Amino acid sequence: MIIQYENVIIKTICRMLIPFLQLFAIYVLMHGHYSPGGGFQGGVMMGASFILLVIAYGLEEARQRISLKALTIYACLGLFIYSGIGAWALLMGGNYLDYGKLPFPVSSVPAARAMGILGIEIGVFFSVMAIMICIFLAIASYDTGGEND
Amino acid sequence: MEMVCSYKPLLAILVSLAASALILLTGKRPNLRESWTILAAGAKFLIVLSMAPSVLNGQILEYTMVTLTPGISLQLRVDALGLYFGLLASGLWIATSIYSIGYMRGLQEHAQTRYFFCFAIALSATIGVAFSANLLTLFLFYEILTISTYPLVAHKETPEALAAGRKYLAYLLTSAVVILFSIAYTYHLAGSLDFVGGGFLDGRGTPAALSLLFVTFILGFGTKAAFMPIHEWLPTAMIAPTPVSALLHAVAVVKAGVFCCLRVIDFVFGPSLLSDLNLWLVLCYFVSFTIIGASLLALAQDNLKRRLAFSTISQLSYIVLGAALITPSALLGSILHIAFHGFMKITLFFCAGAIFVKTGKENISEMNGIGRQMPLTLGAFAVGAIGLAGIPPVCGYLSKWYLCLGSLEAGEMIFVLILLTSSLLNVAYFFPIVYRAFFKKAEGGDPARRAEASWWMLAPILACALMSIIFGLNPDAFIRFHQIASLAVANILGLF
Amino acid sequence: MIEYLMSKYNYWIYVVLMMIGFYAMMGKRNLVKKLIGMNIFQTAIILYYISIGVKKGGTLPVVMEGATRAADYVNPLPHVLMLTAIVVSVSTTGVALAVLLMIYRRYKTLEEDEILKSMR
Amino acid sequence: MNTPQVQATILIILVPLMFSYAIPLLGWRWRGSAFFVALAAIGASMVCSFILLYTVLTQGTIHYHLGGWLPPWGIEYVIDPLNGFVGVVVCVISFLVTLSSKESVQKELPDKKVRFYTIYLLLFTGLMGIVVTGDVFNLYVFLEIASLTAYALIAIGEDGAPLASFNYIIMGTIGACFYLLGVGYLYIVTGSLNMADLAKLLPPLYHSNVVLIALAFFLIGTAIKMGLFPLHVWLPDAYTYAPSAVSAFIAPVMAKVMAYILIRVMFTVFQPSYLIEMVPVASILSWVAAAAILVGSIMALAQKDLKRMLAYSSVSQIGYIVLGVGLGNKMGLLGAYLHILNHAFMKGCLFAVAMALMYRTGKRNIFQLGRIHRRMPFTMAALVIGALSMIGIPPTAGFFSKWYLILGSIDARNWVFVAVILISSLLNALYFFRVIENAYFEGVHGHSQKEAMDGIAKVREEVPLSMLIPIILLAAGILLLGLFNERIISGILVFALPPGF
Repeated sequence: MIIQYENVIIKTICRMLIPFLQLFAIYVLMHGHYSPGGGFQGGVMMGASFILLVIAYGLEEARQRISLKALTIYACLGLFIYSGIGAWALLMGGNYLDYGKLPFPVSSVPAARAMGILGIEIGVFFSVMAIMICIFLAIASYDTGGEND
Repeated sequence: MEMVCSYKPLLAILVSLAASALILLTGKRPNLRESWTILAAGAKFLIVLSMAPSVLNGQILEYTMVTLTPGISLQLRVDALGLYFGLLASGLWIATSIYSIGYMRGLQEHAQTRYFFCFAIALSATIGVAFSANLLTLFLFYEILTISTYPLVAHKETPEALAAGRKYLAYLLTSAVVILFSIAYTYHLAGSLDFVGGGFLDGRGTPAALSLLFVTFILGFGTKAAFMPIHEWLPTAMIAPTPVSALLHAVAVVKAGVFCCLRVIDFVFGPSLLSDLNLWLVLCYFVSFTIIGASLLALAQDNLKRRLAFSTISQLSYIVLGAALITPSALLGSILHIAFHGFMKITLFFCAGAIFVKTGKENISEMNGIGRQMPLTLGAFAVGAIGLAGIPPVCGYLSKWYLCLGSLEAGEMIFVLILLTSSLLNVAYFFPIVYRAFFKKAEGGDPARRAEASWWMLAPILACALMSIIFGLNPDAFIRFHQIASLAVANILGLF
Repeated sequence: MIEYLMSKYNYWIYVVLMMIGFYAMMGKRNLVKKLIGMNIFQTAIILYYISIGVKKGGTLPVVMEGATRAADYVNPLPHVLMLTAIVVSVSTTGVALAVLLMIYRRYKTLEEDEILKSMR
Repeated sequence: MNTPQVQATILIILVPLMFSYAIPLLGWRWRGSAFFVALAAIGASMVCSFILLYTVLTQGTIHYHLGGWLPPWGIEYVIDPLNGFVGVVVCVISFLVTLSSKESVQKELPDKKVRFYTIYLLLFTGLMGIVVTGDVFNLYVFLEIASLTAYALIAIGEDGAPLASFNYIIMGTIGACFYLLGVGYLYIVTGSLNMADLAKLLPPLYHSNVVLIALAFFLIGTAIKMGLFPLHVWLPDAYTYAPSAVSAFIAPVMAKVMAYILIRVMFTVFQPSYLIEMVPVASILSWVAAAAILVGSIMALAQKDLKRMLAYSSVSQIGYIVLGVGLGNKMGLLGAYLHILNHAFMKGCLFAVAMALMYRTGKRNIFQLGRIHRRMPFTMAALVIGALSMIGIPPTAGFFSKWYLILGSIDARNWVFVAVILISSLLNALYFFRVIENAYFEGVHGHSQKEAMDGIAKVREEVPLSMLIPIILLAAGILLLGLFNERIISGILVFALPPGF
């Protein structure tokens, strides 16, 4: 479905754009817990950067860079970070997701909460990124019989 | 009245359930399988019998299992009436088990394991019906009885048999639904479902509501008791193997229906409430119609088992008539008739089965001269016929005597007339068979040789016929039916 | 009357959008159009939620200099809720697209009538 | 209350959630592990659910504050006897059905096992989330998790599955959106999303039309999700075409959880007095339910496909539950609660039997069963028990829920409902005995009896033990639940009644 265009402009611009996109995605992620933004938004941007890569360079090229297997692992990893931090709070004697109880090297409970939510956002970031790319690849690779991979 | 907690009622039910499990497990080895049946039948009878002395001493045996719904337990209680029915059903099961072996093997029937399995379950359920302490327990066993009998009715698996099975279910499940409604409504009105001698519904509802309730109860249980015009399933179900017709459709199932009617009349509504509501007379007329109508229809049947079925329908209504008359003698007659009719009718059915196994004949018109071939069988048949017509010394006359006496006590001459007419009709539809069998020549020459059915079948036939005569001479013989029945009447009327 | 309608214009817009979506879901025979209708439907609800968080004169729900009262900020909660709802709607669309692909592979069409014909 | 048992509230969701992501990771290496991981997770949840129910019954309602934030600001999970009970039902049924699904999945979806169990476990997570949450919006999120995974699971079925799934997506999304709208309207008038808080804030607002609209959206939304007639159109296709293991899981569990939402919204968020006295919602619901009972049964009668028949029967059984809820009296509500449990067992058993039939014979047409009991005696015995329970023959479980519903209808003086329940059990008898007759008797026409005995292979081809044992346990459960229903009623369910009953 995705036809590879031999278009230098698009390729070049993408090559320039993608690193900045990704950097911005990480910025959005890291500021999510006290300003607009967060793991989901950052994850979508990160995912979009890869989607851009697919559009510019075609499926084959993109697949060489990121495999479905890796994406699955990223998605699961994100979920594990998320639920792991929550469960960690359980182990520390708090309720689920009670970051205040987590032993971060910070002085106050609100600061610990901020650290906790950042961890959560990172988990969400990975998952959302991976899932976005997965959905795109699965639908885009319709012609190539992508159902079974 | 003394309540005693006892495991025996539960044991009586479980013994045949256990047998049914063993039957399934040993289905591949017929001899072992059938010995379980006989063992269970014997054990069951002994267990029930062992309860008789304490019941006669005025005790009531009770066993409470789990609570089914707030205030109502799965409870077994052996009072005189329950014991009476339990004795009858378990006693005749012994005869039927032996007979079944002869019959099923004689015909090389298929699926015998299923047959014996369902039979054992049906008997458990029958005893459960007999020993139920409240309406919900009763209904539980009643439904198990219905369902476990279905495979027996459809046993032959021919299209007709399957149709008969469907009809059976259609009638009985519909009636079950009506009963369920009645029970739920009773619970709503009274908050209790426990049987109490003399009834517990008095003053629990408006007369209109109670009358409606009575009608739904009688319609519901009356389907199993095959009242006309809701009797049609019974003649159709005669397609089942003969032992099934004999025990279940002459004794256990239909009598369970009648027994339930008795429970409702005497232990839920109670005689005084019924006479207050004037329902008894309505019921009397209703069942009288069945008595006469079924007898007339029986005249028209050529198939022997169908004729017997219609006779059963008519005789069952005797019992309910007696209960509805609510005088002491009538009640006694009605309860006695449960057992006596059982013995006589099972003899007749056994004979019909023996004739079928030996000669393959089912229709009366083909039975010319068959008495010379099978004199013992047909002799037993004659005994049963005499009994049902109410001629001494076979036991039928006794119960009929009490019923007539009861009608006179109630001041309703018309029911005496009905009973007598029905006796005449009995003569009219049974004696021609006996006449044909013994005095008419068979077509195509006389098979001079005697050819009785195997002893597996003959022994139960003769035993049942003999018992009918003995009970006619001494109703208290062996298992003291008369005494238990009198006690049951006393329970109901509160004559202590 | 006009004033009444205008004062609640956010509700009217969402209702109209929702009905457009509803019509597409129920009335259209093409499965993709149905899917688009579904998206419109969901978006209408998101719009509705966002609009109920608005306050006249309120500003971004991020602590700012000079805005000290609660009335100075719009209600952030509906927005947060809708963030979740958007995720849900994206995933629903994803699943629906995947299912549509399966349908297309199997029947080579996305017209409901033709699919039903070929199933028979 | 801050005892360790309370943490079971979160573990009941957390364990299946984490394990569902462990499945694909482990699945890369060991494909066979997927099933065991899923089973272990559901087993762990089941243990948690038992702990929770016990704790609730002994120590009272559990309030669990996620992240330590107090309600109404934070999300609160609340376990009271009602959802403690529903949680146990869902967990037990899921565990048994999952156990039985092993071979069937192996056969029907051999190359999708890993993904199947991932999604399967997520579905379970969603359902458990719905059960434990005490926050209306959080409930929406879990509702969508459960629905999305269910769409996906249904879509991987046989021929008509994708289209059935797509229709389900459309209908389900409408349902979920309506639910969301209901939440929105309540939020407008109260500013709260916590159920207990809403229950406190709403009564002074009962005269408001906004509240009424919100209730209407809630009811229609959940009615679509649970397949209440006339909004059931997605249900038969979805249950029929889904892989056998999926329909065996979704049919008994999912509709029950959706019915739980209905009960939760009606009796916790709103108050019985509002529903019964101020607006006639309860009685409207019960009339719709009565129609559902009859229409479901009649439609079931017309089906040849076993699974489709069971699906329509589900439509009618959901009607029973809603009828009990709508009656709005003690007996009716007890009947509805009990039917949630009983129907879960019955449908679980019957769909598991359908799965076993598919596994052995590949056939679902009830007229082609032909004496299947010789090949699969135990499975067919379970079918009979399940069928008898559906008909309502004592002492099976189905009888007792019917009994309470009838008592409830009589208490409400509504004879039409009594008649509907009774007629429906007759209709049930009609279509279930058709199956039983075909499974036990058919196929000997034209043979002599002797021939019939020898001719039909008496080979016993029971399904594998991993499938058979759960089926037998479910069937035994039906009988035991029937006999011991009063223990459940007086031990658990009377505490689950809303205040004032």
